[in-house]
Amino acid sequence: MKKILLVTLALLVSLFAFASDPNTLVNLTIGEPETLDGMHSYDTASGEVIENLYDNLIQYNGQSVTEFLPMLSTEVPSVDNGLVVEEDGALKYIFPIREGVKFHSGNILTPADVEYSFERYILGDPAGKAHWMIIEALTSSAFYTVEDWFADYAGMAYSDAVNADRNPISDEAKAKLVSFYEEVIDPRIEVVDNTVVFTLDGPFGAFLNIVCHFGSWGAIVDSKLAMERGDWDGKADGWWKWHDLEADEYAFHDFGGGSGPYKLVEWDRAQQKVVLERFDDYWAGPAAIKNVVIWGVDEFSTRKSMFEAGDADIAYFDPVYLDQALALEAQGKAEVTTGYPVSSITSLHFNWLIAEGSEYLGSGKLDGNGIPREFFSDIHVRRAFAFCYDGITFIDEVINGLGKLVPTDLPEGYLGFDETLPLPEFNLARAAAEFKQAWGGEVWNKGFKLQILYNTGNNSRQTVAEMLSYFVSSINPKFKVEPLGVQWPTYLSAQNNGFLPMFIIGWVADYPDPHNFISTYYASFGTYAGRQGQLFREWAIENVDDEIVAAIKATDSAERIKLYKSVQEKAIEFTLGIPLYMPVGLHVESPQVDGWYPQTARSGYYYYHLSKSE
Amino acid sequence: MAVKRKSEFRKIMKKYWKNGTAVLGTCLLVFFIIVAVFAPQIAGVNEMGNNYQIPRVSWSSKPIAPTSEHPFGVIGGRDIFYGVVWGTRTAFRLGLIITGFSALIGVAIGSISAYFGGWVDEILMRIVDIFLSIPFLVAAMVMTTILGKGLDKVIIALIIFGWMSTARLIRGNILQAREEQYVLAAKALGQKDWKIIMKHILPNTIFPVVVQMSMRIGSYVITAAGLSFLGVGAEPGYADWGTILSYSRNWMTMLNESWFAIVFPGTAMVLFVLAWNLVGDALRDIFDPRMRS
Amino acid sequence: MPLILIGVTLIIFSMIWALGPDRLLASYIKSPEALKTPDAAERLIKKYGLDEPMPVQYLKWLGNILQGDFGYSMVGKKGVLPAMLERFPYTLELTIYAIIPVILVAIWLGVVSAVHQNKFIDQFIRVFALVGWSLPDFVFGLLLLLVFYSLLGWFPPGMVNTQFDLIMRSAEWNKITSMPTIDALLNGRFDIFVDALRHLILPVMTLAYLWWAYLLRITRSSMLEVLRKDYIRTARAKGVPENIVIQKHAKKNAMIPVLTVAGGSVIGLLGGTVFVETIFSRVGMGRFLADAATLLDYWSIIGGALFFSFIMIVGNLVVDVSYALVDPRIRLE
Amino acid sequence: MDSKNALLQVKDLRTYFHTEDGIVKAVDGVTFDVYSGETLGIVGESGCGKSVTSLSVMRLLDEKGEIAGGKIIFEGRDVMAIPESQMMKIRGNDMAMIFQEPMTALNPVFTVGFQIMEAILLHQDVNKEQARTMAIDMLRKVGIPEPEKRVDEYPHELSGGMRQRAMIAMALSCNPKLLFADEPTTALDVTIQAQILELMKSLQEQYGMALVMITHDLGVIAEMAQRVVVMYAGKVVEYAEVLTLFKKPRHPYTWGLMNAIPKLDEDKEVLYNIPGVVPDPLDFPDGCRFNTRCPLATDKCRKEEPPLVEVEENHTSACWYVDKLVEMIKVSRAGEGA
Repeated sequence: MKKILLVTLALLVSLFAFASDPNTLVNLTIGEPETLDGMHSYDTASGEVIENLYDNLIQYNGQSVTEFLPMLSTEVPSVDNGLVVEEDGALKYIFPIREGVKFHSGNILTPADVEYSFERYILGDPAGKAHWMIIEALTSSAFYTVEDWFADYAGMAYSDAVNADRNPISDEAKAKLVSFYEEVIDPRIEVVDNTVVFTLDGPFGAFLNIVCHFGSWGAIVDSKLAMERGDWDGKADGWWKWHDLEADEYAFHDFGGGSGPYKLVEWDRAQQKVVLERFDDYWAGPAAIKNVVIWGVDEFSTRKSMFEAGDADIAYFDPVYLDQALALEAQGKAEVTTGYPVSSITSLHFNWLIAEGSEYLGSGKLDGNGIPREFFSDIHVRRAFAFCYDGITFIDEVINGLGKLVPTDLPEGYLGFDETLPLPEFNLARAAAEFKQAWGGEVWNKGFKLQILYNTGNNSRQTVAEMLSYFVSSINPKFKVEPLGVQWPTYLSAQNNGFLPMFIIGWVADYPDPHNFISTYYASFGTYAGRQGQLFREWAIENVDDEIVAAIKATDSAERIKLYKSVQEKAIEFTLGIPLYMPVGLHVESPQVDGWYPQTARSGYYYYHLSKSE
Repeated sequence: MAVKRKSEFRKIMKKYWKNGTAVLGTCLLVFFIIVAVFAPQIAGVNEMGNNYQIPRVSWSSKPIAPTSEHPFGVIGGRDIFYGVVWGTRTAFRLGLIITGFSALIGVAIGSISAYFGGWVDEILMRIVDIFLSIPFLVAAMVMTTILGKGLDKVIIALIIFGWMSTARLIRGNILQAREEQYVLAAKALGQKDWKIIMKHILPNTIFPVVVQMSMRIGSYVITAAGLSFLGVGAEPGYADWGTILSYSRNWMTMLNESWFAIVFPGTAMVLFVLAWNLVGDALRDIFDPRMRS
Repeated sequence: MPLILIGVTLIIFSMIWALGPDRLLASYIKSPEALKTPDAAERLIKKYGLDEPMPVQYLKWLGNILQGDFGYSMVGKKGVLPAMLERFPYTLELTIYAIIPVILVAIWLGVVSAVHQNKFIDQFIRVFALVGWSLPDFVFGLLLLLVFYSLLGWFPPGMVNTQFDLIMRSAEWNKITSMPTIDALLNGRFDIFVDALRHLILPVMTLAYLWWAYLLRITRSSMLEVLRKDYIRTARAKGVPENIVIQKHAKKNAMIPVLTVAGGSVIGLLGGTVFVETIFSRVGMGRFLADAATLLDYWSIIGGALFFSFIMIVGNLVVDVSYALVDPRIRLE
Repeated sequence: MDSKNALLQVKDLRTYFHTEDGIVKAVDGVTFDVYSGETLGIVGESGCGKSVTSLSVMRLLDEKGEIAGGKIIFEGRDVMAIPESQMMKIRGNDMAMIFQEPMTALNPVFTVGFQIMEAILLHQDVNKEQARTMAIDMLRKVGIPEPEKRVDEYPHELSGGMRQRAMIAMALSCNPKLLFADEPTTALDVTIQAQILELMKSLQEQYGMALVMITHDLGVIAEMAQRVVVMYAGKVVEYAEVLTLFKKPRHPYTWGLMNAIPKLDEDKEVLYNIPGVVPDPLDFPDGCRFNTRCPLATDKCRKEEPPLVEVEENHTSACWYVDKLVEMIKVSRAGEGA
């Protein structure tokens, strides 16, 4: 018995250490894709797979996010080359489509595929997904969802036109639905000869960024295959049957339908693995690496061990564990790149009018045991809190220097970024001075009590909350700020209901344009406006909304820079929030991997650029 | 009679003290009780507020090796010594409250079920089956989401899903005891049902429950640590051994820099669980008549 | 049995719906950044009927179940039923392999401990087992990973080596049971079998360790009881050598209570898989359920709970059958 | 009889148990002989050390028990000096034992046949087939109907009487020279008791083995034994041939036991019983151990332990007041006669 055991053990051990295979690249990451169809994709894990499986019309030039190169379109439209044309205030973008491009299925890509792809996304438009971008661009910010667009056209709510079983409620509704497609959607994206023409209601500065490669919402799909697989048939009659379905009800949820450099072998959702194989007929030539395995390994120690043992070529390291990556680099087991920009901002904003019913305000009165709902509408309170954030220590100690202080919620490198603007300052004396002025001195005399929520599991947000709590409380013993960790569902609920006195939140760019950050954080119609309360909205409408709208419509860069600078100056003056930090990248690869470079618009890795030496 | 009980008790104690592992367990427990009682004197208090919140000594979450100021080192910005010492209180609170309340519920349901039998028994036992069939982790996770994060919520969740085995145990024991002479006699004398349960049956069936409880106190500390690992345990920074161990989770591959974050809370936990189990084992050996020779 | 299943689902349903639509939204929006369109929250609540009353939801769900539709799993990224079916073989494989050392070691040590009651070896085994039992499983698992993978490089995490993994995804591979070790043998690939086994060792050790201390104690006390029985004396009086008395006459009887407990702990064993599956980057039901619970992916939670209850019922059945195999007295009933 | 020819000689046997509460002197100086072919009865209430005596002889004491003194000689060999490996061959083969409770004494998870065959296979050079045939034969001999069928049944499928028959079959399967029967009929009802005793008697004659009948029931002794040892609290209090004992009991304990036998011709409603219980073996009284229950006890009895002395040939007793007892018996018997 013992002998058998020993022999088995020896056998098992003797078989270890397979030589690393230069044809196979293993990327250890966290999480896994939600879907492989551009329809539901709005997360980086899905985006990473889709950008390798699909091509877009155009692509970025190397690390730049402002210069474009052709992809499936043989040219990048511009006013100069005559492919951007203005007609009665509308703007037409003309994309000449590359000929002879093959999909993985063997089908040849045609301009009709491009038209189908975009119309499918717009009509599908699942709740909470990415297609608001293209709708906003096409309609000059008039609409964000196809349902609203339809409601505006038909004069009836979408839910009054289509019932829960996805059938039109009346003949009248059906006629409206059909004509909505024929009259509104279809003409927006039209095939003309060998080109596809997009018609925008007006100038939209970020349009090319939105359709550019790495954006899964602009991925061109194989329309024949889609129809074969039961997706939208391309017809006006019945498009609503494919509107807002569940992710797995779309054709390419777990099936490759693109023309990109890699084709899908298997998406093993149980093992959290996506296995890709080189597409040998890729129009720009086959990729260097034959097999790619994208593997979600959520446990950090496991991920690191596997990378260290040479069982993986790329591994995700959280900034907190930079030291561990550097230790591997010192042993020659890794190459670490840090400091490149990643198009993201983490900041803290205040709620100027906390919704009624919030449990996080203590007594709800300024009596030393709570705060009134309008607490943060006083600029001195906001300023005082901002002076209590020790950004330099935070960046050095908590995120190991993998971040930068920025003046506002606009990342470095973006149009309108201005390094002459003042950075957040840590100054407890000034904080005390501001507190003394706040609420006519009542804050200082009576003190207050509130809770800062963070969703547990996020170390940086927790530390920010603790840091503010620590320094605010240290100014005056009557100030009580309690950090409170809650689970994500509770946090989400509190956030949606406007219960949070202040919130720490990040924003990852959808497309690399300042509009995506400025409007999100500062506009009264921005994504985060609701969480900052009605009083903030009123302020924004009065002070910044006009400039933000003007900036996205402006075509001239200098004009846009001027407008964005003005908005940012107001954001600083009124202390709309504390721009906590701008994360910078951390990339860890094995020394055998070559060809990687940072690109802020990309999700994860684009394996076409990579190669592996023996 | 009283004299006899006393000598019986003395005999039991004599037996108990002769059992080497039992003595070891008791000594460990006494040690932990002392640490728990004198936690403020041993490790100080948190001047910023709640004593069960380990004070932050560094904004960085990196492990810092033991120094004279932080004898067990620092991880996650928290002083491990403070966490281990105050964590003793947490461990007792956790273990005693959970076992206490779940035993109460279990005893109540088990005795009602066994004594009345019939449809009462049928319904209660089906309820036990249903609760047993709900995967504990799911129950605990959903419960903590409903109730909110925090150790007290974990305790509630563990009580709600921890009483069933006691109920079954007590029911089985009572069913046996019900046939015993003294119960039949009491019944024949026309005593009330609840009186019979309280006076005659429970005292004779409670010992296995006590033994079971003493063994489970330790294991609840581990369960709570597991929940911390899954992100539904105590709030971050809480003075709890499992929480500190969770901090060390991502530094485990660098043991030379983080060993103290595993060794100190880990040892405390092992010894605590060990102590209860040793005591429980000894109690069982003494009280379980089948184990007597 | 249907009563239990309905009871289980009702309890879980009520728990989940007690959360309210705002919090249930979390299964569709996974981070603060994910809620990018302003009206998405209301649209999602309406789309998934999160604001409907609990009984309506429950009846709807029951109706769907009867048609074989368990709902969409946000964790599995596919239907709940197929998502569970693709995970189950892995958990089953892990559990089967884990049960072997548990039974061998725990029962062996339990018997040794009982035979030498209160002697040094007994105390040693008990304390040793307790020390193991007292360490949280995730610490134990991570330490194993550290020693046997990071330091020694012997037993990697995952299911199989990447090269083999690619072979197992190719067209010529016959996926029969979805359990790597068994499929490898059925495909005649001994090398893959050995590799899969290599990947199984640490998870199996971790999982087994969770239970062997427990089973050991039960075996010990059961053995102690049996060793005092008259029939053991009878066997000795017949002149049966002591080791046969213990291994044959006593052990078979002692296994009866052990079986009860072992059967009951199957569900616990499955629960323990969540740590093992996370740490060793494996796939299975434990992690599925834990992920679902974290995300409040309610269709997965309910599906998983149903599944576990079902497994428990099957487990009890298996215990009953093995009872009959061990204990001839059961057959009469 | 000459003890040199005895099959088994037990001399001044002392068996002590080391418990957590102290030393239990379960057997404290017991002497008797057993001769081939005869039946020796050992009688006494439970807790008197009868069973421990037989277990000591077979060396089946558990780890806490220890033979603290005395000699056991079986077929001229010192049993205590026989190595365990040899002892195993003697048990079941030369010495066998039948226990009181047939349900618990048979292993519930093995068939009756298996349990009999096991003994045969251990001690005789036969194969499984032969052993099975022998087992069936044995079952037939002990009067089990349809032995071919019963051999494959489990203990729980047999009635109590059948089980005891199976036990006997098992004990006799290797034709032992000495059989201990420890309360073989106590757990059975009266008619079955008689059958089993009858069976044992006839088998004893058939096989010519020596039988040590251990019981608390003097009725059984009267039926079966030729000579009787009366034990109380770990000691022999009286020894005599069976007729002598019944006619002339010379120890108050024996007399007490005899009065506890229900007699068919008696119309007394309540039986006479010895008051009190056997004393706690941890805490035997000083002097005569029976003094706590003895109607004749005096201070002397409470201080000095009476030696076992010969009251007549082949009849010994350990009592200070044999004469007084004789008086008492006379009075009592006279009363009965009237």
